[in-house]
Amino acid sequence: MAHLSPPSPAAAGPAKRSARPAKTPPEATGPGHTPPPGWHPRIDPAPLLPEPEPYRLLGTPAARDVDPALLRRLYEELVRGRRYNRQATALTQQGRLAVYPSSTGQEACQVAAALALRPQDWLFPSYRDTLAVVARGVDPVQALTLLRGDWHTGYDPRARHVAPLCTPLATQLPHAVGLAHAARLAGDDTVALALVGDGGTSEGDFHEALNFAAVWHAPVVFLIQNNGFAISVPLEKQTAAPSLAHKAVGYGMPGRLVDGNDAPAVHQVLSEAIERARTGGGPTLVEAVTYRIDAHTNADDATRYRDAVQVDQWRAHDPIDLLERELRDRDLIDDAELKAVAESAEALAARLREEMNADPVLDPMELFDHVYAEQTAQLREQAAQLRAELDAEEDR
Amino acid sequence: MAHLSPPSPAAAGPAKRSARPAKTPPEATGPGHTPPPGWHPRIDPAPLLPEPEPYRLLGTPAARDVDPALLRRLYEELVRGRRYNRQATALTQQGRLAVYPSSTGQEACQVAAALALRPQDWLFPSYRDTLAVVARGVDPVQALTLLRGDWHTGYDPRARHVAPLCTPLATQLPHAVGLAHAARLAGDDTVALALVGDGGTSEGDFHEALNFAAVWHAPVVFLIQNNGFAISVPLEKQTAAPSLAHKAVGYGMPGRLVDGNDAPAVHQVLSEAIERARTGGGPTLVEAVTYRIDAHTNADDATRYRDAVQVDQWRAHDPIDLLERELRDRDLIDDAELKAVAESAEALAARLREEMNADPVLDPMELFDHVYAEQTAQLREQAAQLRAELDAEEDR
Amino acid sequence: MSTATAPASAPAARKPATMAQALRQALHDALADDASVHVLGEDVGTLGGVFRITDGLTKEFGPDRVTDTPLAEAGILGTAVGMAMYGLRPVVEMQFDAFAYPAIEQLISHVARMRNRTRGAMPLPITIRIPYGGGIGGVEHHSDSSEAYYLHTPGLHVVTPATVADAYGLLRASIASDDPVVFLEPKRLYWSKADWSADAPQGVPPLGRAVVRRAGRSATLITYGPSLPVCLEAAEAGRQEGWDLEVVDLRSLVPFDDETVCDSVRRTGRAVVVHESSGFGGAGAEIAARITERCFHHLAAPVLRVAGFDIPYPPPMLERYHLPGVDRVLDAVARLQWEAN
Amino acid sequence: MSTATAPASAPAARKPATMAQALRQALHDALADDASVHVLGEDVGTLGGVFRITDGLTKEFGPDRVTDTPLAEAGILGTAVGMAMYGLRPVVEMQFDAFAYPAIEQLISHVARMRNRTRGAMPLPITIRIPYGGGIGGVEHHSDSSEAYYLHTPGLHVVTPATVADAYGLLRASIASDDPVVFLEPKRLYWSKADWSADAPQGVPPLGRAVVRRAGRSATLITYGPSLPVCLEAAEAGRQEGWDLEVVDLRSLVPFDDETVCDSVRRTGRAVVVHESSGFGGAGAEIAARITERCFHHLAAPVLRVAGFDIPYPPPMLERYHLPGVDRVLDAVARLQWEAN
Ligand SMILES: Cc1ncc(C[n+]2csc(CCOP(=O)(O)OP(=O)(O)O)c2C)c(N)n1
Ligand SMILES: Cc1ncc(C[n+]2csc(CCOP(=O)(O)OP(=O)(O)O)c2C)c(N)n1
Ligand SMILES: [Mg+2]
Ligand SMILES: [Mg+2]
Repeated sequence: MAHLSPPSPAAAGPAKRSARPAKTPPEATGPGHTPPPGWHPRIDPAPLLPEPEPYRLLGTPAARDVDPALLRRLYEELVRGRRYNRQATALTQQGRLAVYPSSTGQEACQVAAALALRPQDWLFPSYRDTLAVVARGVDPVQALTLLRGDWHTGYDPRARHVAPLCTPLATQLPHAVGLAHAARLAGDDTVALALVGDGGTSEGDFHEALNFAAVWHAPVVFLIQNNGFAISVPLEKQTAAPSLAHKAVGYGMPGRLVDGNDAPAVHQVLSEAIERARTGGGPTLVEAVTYRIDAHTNADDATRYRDAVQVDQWRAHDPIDLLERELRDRDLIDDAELKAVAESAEALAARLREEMNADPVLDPMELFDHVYAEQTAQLREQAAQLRAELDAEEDR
Repeated sequence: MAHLSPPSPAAAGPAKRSARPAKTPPEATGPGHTPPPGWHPRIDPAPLLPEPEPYRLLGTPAARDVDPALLRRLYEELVRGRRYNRQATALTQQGRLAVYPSSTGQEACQVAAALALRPQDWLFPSYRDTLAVVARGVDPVQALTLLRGDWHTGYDPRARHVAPLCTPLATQLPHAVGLAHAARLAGDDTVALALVGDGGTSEGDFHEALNFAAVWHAPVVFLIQNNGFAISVPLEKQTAAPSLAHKAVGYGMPGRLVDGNDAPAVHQVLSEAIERARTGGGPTLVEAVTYRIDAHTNADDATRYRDAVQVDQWRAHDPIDLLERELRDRDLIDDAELKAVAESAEALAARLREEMNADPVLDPMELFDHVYAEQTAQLREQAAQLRAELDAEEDR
Repeated sequence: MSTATAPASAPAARKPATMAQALRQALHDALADDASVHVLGEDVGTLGGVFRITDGLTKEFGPDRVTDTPLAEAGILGTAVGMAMYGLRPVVEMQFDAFAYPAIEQLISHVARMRNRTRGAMPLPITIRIPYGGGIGGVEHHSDSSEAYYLHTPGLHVVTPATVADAYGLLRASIASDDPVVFLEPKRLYWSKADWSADAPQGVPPLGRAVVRRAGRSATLITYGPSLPVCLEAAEAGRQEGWDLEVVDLRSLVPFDDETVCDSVRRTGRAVVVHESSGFGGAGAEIAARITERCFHHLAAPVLRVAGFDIPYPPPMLERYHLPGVDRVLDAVARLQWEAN
Repeated sequence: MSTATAPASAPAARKPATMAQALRQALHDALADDASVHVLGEDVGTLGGVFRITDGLTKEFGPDRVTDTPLAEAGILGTAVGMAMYGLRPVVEMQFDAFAYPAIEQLISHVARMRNRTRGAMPLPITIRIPYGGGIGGVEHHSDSSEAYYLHTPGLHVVTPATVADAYGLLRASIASDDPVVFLEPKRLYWSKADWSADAPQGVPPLGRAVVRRAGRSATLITYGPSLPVCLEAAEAGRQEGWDLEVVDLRSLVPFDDETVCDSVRRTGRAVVVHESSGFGGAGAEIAARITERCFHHLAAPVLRVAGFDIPYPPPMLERYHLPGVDRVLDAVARLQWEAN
């Protein structure tokens, strides 16, 4: 909150496009020639435009203003998250998980999103956001329920205020808006944080959600993890916008642009937006620029659509390294602490390996249990049919 | 094209919202702390932002640069359009039209849209845009086919390059983009102009269409007729954006804001955008600020949701009056010409009354003719059933 | 609208009311009885909806309870999902049948599945009101019958009233349901009238129960929503041909009341299903197939279907050729192989 | 993929090919033969599609012919409409069944209706490829069977191959059709193999014709797409029970081949319809209803249906309980009232 003057958007760089037609209206002179009566400049767009380049803290003087305990907390979660990703991917190779969309490289966004929320808040994750879900406190094994082929959601969303991992892209965004709106109507100080990918911003649901949020002044924050790709499709085939954060002004909410690999920066930007929402300031759109180091999922072959050079450039901008350097340079962490963090991560991985090793036991009869509050006559019949089949199978 | 320097968006007025958090990043100092490798300022957003207030020509010195013949042509079409609207609404009262969504008050947008296009271009009208369709040369009676309850589209879209009047809001926008894209791939210098209302901008299809257009650099122009209402819902419940034209920057295309009741201004802004599209400059979003003087349709009661004062304010900013004043003040039209225009409008109305008086004769057997290229066996059976019923009816 | 300001509890005599008034009263009473009920949609506030079903409700309950939304159907239903996740009971209005299509992804992928997905932890008690069907001279996109899409989607209830009393009762029951309900309002019956009062209701009917509207012995006409009056008229007219037709009003397509339907068909031995949506893959297909499965040896003739043709809904000037009418229903009855008796 | 660079005209012996390869070849040959054919969708370019059906096509035909789109299904189909209006013949890929739902408004309100709306002036020759169905261990939203929505929408063809040869032939025929075709690819058959070569095709089959895959006299199994192998296996297994089962592969749900189906059922007198989508309001309902209407007096037993349960598609660990398998098909055959013989 150090700087209050909005940046000039023109500072973002020289125009890359050809000169365009006039926009400044000639001075009105004729009698009665006023602007259309319905029109008045409603809000100043300038403060809604994002910063000219991604906001960063690490390696800048402002990093010194960040609570070292927060830095250490973020660091521990990043390391645990990285290890979780690696372990989960390994579990797919062993057939223990049906599929895993890794967030390696994006851990700063995942962790910062979870830690910026208070207990009364809600997280609306997209399908790639298992780490955020776990960092918010959902059991690490339960969080994998969907991905291991077990029931679709392994946790009670109300327990930790975490919506189910959402697969149809961008469809979770209006849910977050509706929940935030309901909370505001109830007078609760609840904020919803919804995650979406760069690809997901192209969906109509993204647009409708942001518009509802702005019109309703709902306490919701949208975090775009712009990781450069939607499966194989690079950002430049996804949008021609100056940045995804520039979409915010079109809804009348502020857009923020942040280095998505700078965990304290993401945490700060999200915290500010969440605080703003909580205190009646309405929604914010945050774009975090990051990178998906792994393939789309374990089933994907990323070499088909991107070259190693780009990946290497991003490895040099690794969220864990960036934060570790800050901690080390400023002597905020010592070797013992580093070791403890590594051990905590290994313990998490070991627990994952162990608990995921056992095959979950699902009762097929539960197929019929939660379609409706009460089973319909049709479902009772179908359940009876399955029951009979299962009995016959056992008899064989 | 007189002014090349983009306006400063900050000039739009003082900030109406509370001060917001910092955006300017602290200067980077730490070693290796560069922006994320994937990020670079791609295009300057400033030139994409719309003018600070709606662009106008009438009553300004720049009006003198407009070809008087164009002014007269616009005027004649405005007067004819107004008369057409009035006659069509009257026909609903006589049961000759099922429904009519009048564009009275919006004639400048309708007429300018049609006249800014060349023959090879395509018009994609929304359901309210009968006037634009007629001004583009579609037969005035055929254009009412849908609304009189006759077949859904009364004209061959390919004849005048006019897509069917589109009822599901915003769904016509991706069609325009696809057509423009196809034309560009074919190397044709065709431009598509798509019309949408302020309400329609809230639909996901609006978003998806604009995004595809920008990514594909398609030669398409989107004209929002912001008439202040979507049926009963006023603009402030539809959007919180500084203006609808501000949405453009979020797609990476220029946004223009124009007084929608200033026919030459709309014509100029559209012509510039169309020319830009034709010469490879990509899409433009134009917001025309106007007003729906009549009710939503003849079936609507506008007094339920707006008061007469607002309507009167807009009557004082009438598109025909504004242009007529310009023409008269500058002696560009004389009484004889004015009379000729009025007569031309009356002749149009008379033709409408006459031709709409006859009941169209529809052959019910045609229900089955154009569902598929060839009738399926199922449809042949159903057609035979109807044939038998019709025969039996005749026999009675 | 005379009932607009009548308090829910005031005694009132039964007098003529339209289906539109009964629906409005149901919304009114639900809003009054349960603070978690919220109404949202396009033009439902100040205007009272294009069919005036929400007339005056914003005034009485305020814009936070009865809310004009931006124009985006997926957004309306998607935000309703979030509101329900927070414990509210949203009642959503889609302005016309065809304008519900943008919301179908939210409907199929979330509304219908959230309870199942979360193993019962997160039910979504959302009511989605959709005016449907033709017969009102509506131009293209204003007359679709889309029930077949909804009834094939597990997790949804699909309910449609055909009488003034049911309009009230079934809508109250739908809003009270802890499951999502697609509530299809036959728009050409909006102005149908009956003696009715909210204060002398016949009790809120349970969802999922059909009702025999007219007893008969020759054959059963099975129908719902906008086609009920057609079937009742056909049954009257059929007397002249010597047929005593029973008429079953399904009221709920999901769950389906096999019992009432099969009881009737087993008694009469013949059945015709009547609805106005396209026949191919329509509700009638399911109804005919399940009657055949369950009552095969009671059937003297195949179950026949009278439905709209397999064409896009025609324009006003031709819709009467498309819609099942009395003659077409009686033609089908005549084809029920009476000689086999 | 070996066929990737084979020119369409080069002679080649029949050798094992997967359905995925045959589909790819069909797209390849359509692109090569007709400059108006364009392929568009998410990841269809550089990646070659998540199922590799478009592998290498962008390289060969360039990104203007085979185009990676932004991630927006309504946008993909909506722009395809515009491209078709300009004279192109777009082939659209929806990445998975459930991700086609956002495009349903464009599909129902425009794709299916534009020809009718314009009285034939503006046909839309669009092919919409949708991988559908389960059995591949896909997590939620990756295994839906959505054919019932499409087949109830007049104006659309609905086509689904079950063999490698048909995958090629029907896709070529669909792209060549002047009508919009929803082309449903049974994703669990993508890797099924058969001896096949694009250069010795059995001719491009006409759309709308079913085929008898196995002749038999006891009863008819009617199926399509992913359930064909199940039915063929059931027919083999049924021999041990003394049943000689005929198997009809519909190939096209719209138009429907009443002739082939009814010919078969009239001969056998018994029928079971098998598909994996939910039964209630599914394709099987229509098939059973129309067989009953047309073949009533030939039926020794009601037409039975074997279908997925009326539940949201279950997770991988439970899908085998949901999917119709050989046992369930034979159970249904056993219920065809053989004692009545
Ligand atoms: C509506 C919808 N369409 C398509 C898909 C298939 N799909 C899954 S992930 C993905 C790419 C998502 O890209 P992005 O939003 O950038 O998120 P990321 O994978 O990078 O985290 C696609 C196309 C989907 N899940 N939902
Ligand atoms: C998808 C869709 N939803 C709802 C409607 C019903 N409807 C018809 S016109 C209208 C208002 C449109 O407002 P706007 O876009 O501002 O255009 P205007 O009527 O002002 O010209 C609505 C809600 C529709 N036609 N299509
Ligand atoms: Mg991404
Ligand atoms: Mg409007």
